Amino acid sequence: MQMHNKKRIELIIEKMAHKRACRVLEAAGMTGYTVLPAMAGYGGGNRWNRETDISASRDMVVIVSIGDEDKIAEAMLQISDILGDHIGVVSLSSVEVLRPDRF
Amino acid sequence: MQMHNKKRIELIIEKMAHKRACRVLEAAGMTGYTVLPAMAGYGGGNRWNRETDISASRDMVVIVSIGDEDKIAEAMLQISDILGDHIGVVSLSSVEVLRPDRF
Amino acid sequence: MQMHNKKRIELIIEKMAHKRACRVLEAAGMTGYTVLPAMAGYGGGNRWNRETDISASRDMVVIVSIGDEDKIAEAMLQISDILGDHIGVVSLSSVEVLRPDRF
Amino acid sequence: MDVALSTLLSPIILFFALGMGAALLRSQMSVPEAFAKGLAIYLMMAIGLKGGVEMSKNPLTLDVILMLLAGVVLSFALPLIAYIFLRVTSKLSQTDAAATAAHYGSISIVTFVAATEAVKLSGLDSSGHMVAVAALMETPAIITALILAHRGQKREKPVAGSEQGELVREVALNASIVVLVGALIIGWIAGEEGTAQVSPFFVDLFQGVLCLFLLDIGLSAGRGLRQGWRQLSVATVGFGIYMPLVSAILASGIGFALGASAGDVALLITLAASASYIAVPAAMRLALPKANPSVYLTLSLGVTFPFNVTIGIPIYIFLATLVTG
Amino acid sequence: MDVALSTLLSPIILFFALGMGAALLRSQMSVPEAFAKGLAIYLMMAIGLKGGVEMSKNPLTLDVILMLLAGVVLSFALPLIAYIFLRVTSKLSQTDAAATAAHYGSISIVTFVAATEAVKLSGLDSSGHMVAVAALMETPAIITALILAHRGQKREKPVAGSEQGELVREVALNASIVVLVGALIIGWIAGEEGTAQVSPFFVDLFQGVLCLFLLDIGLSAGRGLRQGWRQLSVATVGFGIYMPLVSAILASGIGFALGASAGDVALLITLAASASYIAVPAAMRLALPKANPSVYLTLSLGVTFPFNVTIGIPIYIFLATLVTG
Amino acid sequence: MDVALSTLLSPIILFFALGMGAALLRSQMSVPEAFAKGLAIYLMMAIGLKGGVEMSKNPLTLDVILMLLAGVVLSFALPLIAYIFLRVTSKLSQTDAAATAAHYGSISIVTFVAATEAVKLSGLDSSGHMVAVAALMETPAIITALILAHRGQKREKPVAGSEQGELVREVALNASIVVLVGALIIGWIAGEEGTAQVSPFFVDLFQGVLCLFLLDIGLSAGRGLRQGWRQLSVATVGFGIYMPLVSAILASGIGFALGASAGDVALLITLAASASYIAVPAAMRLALPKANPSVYLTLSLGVTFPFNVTIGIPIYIFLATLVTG
Ligand SMILES: Nc1ncnc2c1ncn2[C@@H]1O[C@H](COP(=O)(O)O)[C@@H](O)[C@H]1O
Ligand SMILES: Nc1ncnc2c1ncn2[C@@H]1O[C@H](COP(=O)(O)O)[C@@H](O)[C@H]1O
Ligand SMILES: Nc1ncnc2c1ncn2[C@@H]1O[C@H](COP(=O)(O)O)[C@@H](O)[C@H]1O
Ligand code: NA
Ligand code: NA
Ligand code: NA
Repeated sequence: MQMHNKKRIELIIEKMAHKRACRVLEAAGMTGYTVLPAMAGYGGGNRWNRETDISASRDMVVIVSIGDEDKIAEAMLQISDILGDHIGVVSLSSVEVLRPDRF
Repeated sequence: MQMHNKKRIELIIEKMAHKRACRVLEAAGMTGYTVLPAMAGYGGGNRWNRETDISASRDMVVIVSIGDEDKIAEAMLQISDILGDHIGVVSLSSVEVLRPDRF
Repeated sequence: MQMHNKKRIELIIEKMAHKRACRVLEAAGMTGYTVLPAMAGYGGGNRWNRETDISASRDMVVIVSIGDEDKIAEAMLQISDILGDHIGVVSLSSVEVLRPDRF
Repeated sequence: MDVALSTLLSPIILFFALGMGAALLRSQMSVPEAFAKGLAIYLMMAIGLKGGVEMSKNPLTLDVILMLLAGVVLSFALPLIAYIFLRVTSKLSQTDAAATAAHYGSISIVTFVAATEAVKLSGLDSSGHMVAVAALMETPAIITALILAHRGQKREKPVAGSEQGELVREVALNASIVVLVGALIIGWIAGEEGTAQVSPFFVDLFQGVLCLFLLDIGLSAGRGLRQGWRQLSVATVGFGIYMPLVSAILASGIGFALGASAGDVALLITLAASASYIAVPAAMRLALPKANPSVYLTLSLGVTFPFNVTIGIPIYIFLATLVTG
Repeated sequence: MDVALSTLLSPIILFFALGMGAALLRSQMSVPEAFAKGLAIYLMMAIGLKGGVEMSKNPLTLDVILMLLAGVVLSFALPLIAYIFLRVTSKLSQTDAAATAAHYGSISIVTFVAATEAVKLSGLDSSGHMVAVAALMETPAIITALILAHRGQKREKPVAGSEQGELVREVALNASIVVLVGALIIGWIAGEEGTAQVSPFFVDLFQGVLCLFLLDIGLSAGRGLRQGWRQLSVATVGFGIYMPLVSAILASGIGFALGASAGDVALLITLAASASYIAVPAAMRLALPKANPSVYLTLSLGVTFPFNVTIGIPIYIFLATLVTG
Repeated sequence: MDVALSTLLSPIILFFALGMGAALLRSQMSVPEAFAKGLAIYLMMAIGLKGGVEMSKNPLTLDVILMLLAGVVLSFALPLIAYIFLRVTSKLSQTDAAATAAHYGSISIVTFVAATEAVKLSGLDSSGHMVAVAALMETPAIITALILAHRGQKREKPVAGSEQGELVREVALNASIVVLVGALIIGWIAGEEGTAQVSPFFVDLFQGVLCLFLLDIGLSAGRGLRQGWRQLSVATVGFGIYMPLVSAILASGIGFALGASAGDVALLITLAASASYIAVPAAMRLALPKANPSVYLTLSLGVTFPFNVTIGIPIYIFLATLVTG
């Protein structure tokens, strides 16, 4: 089975701000992404938990997007800008996909 | 600490169809997988959101399964078949695990 | 855009036991992690599903943590200890990040 | 018309409008999915119980059985008409047209409930077994649609991972059928006396819960419209308005032939005219995964549902009084 | 027996049967987890408040304290009996047997509620402090089970990441204990007058909410059975039926010795005979992670719970009238 | 004082205390988020409807409009005072102080409801339009806070991905405003008669649902305190207590100037004294992402809310009777 190299971006970001990141991904020409709700987390010495914070203002989500290296590079610049203001972590890894034309 | 090379398959697929993919993974001899609910997403120019679609018919899930390269190769063939009919994205990456005999 | 090499640990573990793993990650000096709720899964021949188990005692979560190779090595030892008692899968992969000083 | 106005100004419809307005204005508010689904189960239990208790008061006559049959026939037949209209007037593909047609043969239980209230307000009576008609009309349409979708195509091998009987189980035992039919039978067995203790929950609260639920449906419909209207052509939107009327006329004819009461005929017409937006979309994702959900969901929830609960129902009641003389 | 029949045909039990049937037929319907947990909290608040209000009407006598003590003793003792039965008759490992035994020493609050209704239907009276007995019986069984599980094994070093007092906190402050005991005390403080304003919510709706909740429990029990029955041997299933009867006989003896009212004895018997399926399984995942949840969950929810709410409770009431003669 | 005691011993406050106690004792119990949010929507619908029905009974007078205006002015002005106090007495940064100040200008709808009940218990009357005042007071404070946060800083370019009107939409169309104002208008249109059918749900159950909701708020407040207290200095905690009193005195003055009824003045004071913990924290994550949520959430929910519902409200009612004397 023929596989093709792509990049996978994984962005852990505040729920409140996730639409900003989504807009950036779309603007950079990524063809898709998926948003997963997080349940709890830890960072900078603080813990948060979805069930214990009624305002939900500390909730995080994880955005996964798979696409071409160069489009991702474009998105990264702006994402680093968002992350300057918001809380979050972005990471990049190499993956293989089946249908390269989808991306 | 001795680590061993395995492959990680990440399948983003419609919630309604995820059981099909799960059966395929089981049939291919994968020893386990985990299904994560997605909250929102974007693809083919359309956005969806769990909170706004009462029928939930556009919900996606992410299936993560870690296992042997050759078993995954077997599963990939059938998964590409499912993805011919359903919406979804599959990607493969290299990971290291602790207990190789579990997979 | 300058990227830096880090490791990404992905721990699939029982919800009931996830706090133990979190404490281990914190003790090992990881600067952060994010917990995602899983919805369903399969392992050791058994399936579980969040919606069908009112006791929720078989629920799993996925813990993602990105950090330095050597801190992760420290955490791995203890995590393998937890996994001796609990159900779970741990895997390690290479990722690139933007701001290395955050980790 | 008096009924039309008091329907339009009832809190139930006003909350629907509030939800729809908020979504169109792009408010971020939402009713949590788990909560809305819980309310939906409550509503179906309440509807089923009420129908069952009503049925327990009268024996099962031939008239009732004929009415049940009429519902099944309508659900089988309507998708065929819908499919022809869609293929002739719009550019939808065979699969999309078939999937959309399934929705219009099936029913919307919330529209049914709104009609029940409006019928009562009009001073008409309706029977408990109409709930059974509603439940029976949910699925036949799906079968017709599948035949239409596969017509002229060579039989494909099943999708990897499909399981024997999977679709049948998903469709015939979906939540609304299980709960509606189950509660109907429970209401029938337990009767008025047996259900007295649960009526503060299932009867007294019903209208209020419906308000909350319709706020959520309004939000869904508004968001669907905002996101999906680009996928809809004029021909498709037109279909979302005239198809209910076509179904209504057909059902009026059947109602006339059966000689049923005005209230029951009004409900039969409403069921025929309503389009599914919960059970059928889910079934279509399994059975016709290539069909585009944006088309059929936007149409049934964003166009037909609002049309029915505002303008449609008064028309259907009027039609019913006409044919039952 | 009249009570047995009207118990079996009450909407509450019928909805349980509906859920169980749907699950066994492999329907995909489900009550969202968040909604079901919300209802569970409501039910526990309602039970606690009612018990507290009842208790506020009478002074705390020695009889009440003896009854509380009896519950604690039963919860400590029953797992020992259960463990011996399991080890002798089945092939369960030491850990699995101990974990299962914990469930049978602890209680099921829904079974308790069903018994309360059945007791009322039988024309007997029960006291508010039985809610406190229920709360007190939840946890002692866990301690006995842990001792049994670790018997003869050298003390292991704790699992990495375990925290001092973690288990105690998880168990002693679990949701059902916090809410039950908390609401009991609140009902006691506020009394009948103070709670009058909340009674439309907590009293009038109780039976109806219970229907919805039991639909969900039925679904869980049915799915558990379907997935887990392979893990159960004949000996284990048999245990799920005879163990409640053994506990019942023991509790009857204690009830006789205490000279309590027939209603209270019936409830004590039911508590002894019921098996936990919410609080204890969660505790076992922390305390005995090596034990197999499929065994104990399937047994307590899939076998013992249905047995108790259908056949068991009428037997327990009969036993109670016998010993209080 | 009688009112103070019966407020403290009402089931509503007792359930809040139960939740807070459980959280401080580190119980793991929780009300599922989706369920709690559903209840919050119910409560806001009920409050809005009730206010609207009351308003439909009287014409809209100049007095009402002045009261609405007073609320807006207070919401604009209070953050300025709060900001100055915080900057002078505590070491909070400009951003943190501004974000916290926004919370104290805005309102807590649960505190408002608790005050409404206490006012009724004191034998005073309050008007339906106070609900509108509450809704209007939610957002102006945010604007003041943003001005304070950006004062003296050069205008930054907007964060990548921000959208025109995003914040306004998020804030002005947030769930509580949409539902409160929407339900108010619906109650106004439908009137007493039109809402009669939904009143078993929205009126009779209100107090009970509030108990369940406050159990959850108590859990949140307790967990917030336990996790966040380290972030709070003595000066900040002090602010969480004296700031409500400062706001109360200011609002009393305005109430006196307006010559409103004692009940309405008590509610205005309560609104001024209460601090937001749902709408404003969410807005601050978008608008001032650099501010520390641990500070403002712990303060408003963990310190000010409990202070208000226990000690504060009786004081505010007393103040109101004094100035309207
Ligand atoms: N290294 C990390 N790996 C995974 N998640 C992280 C990491 N650092 C932070 N997070 C997530 O981001 C949230 C905020 O982190 P921080 O920016 O450190 O306050 C945390 O609560 C976690 O959910
Ligand atoms: N490149 C991608 N990366 C991550 N998720 C994707 C991607 N493409 C599609 N998806 C997910 O799959 C869903 C359907 O995509 P599509 O098949 O493009 O319509 C989207 O709504 C996303 O949730
Ligand atoms: N290879 C795997 N890949 C992903 N998830 C797994 C894997 N093995 C086990 N799991 C998850 O861990 C749970 C328990 O697995 P097990 O320890 O094999 O019983 C499963 O239900 C899955 O959710
Ligand atoms: Na129809
Ligand atoms: Na027991
Ligand atoms: Na305020």
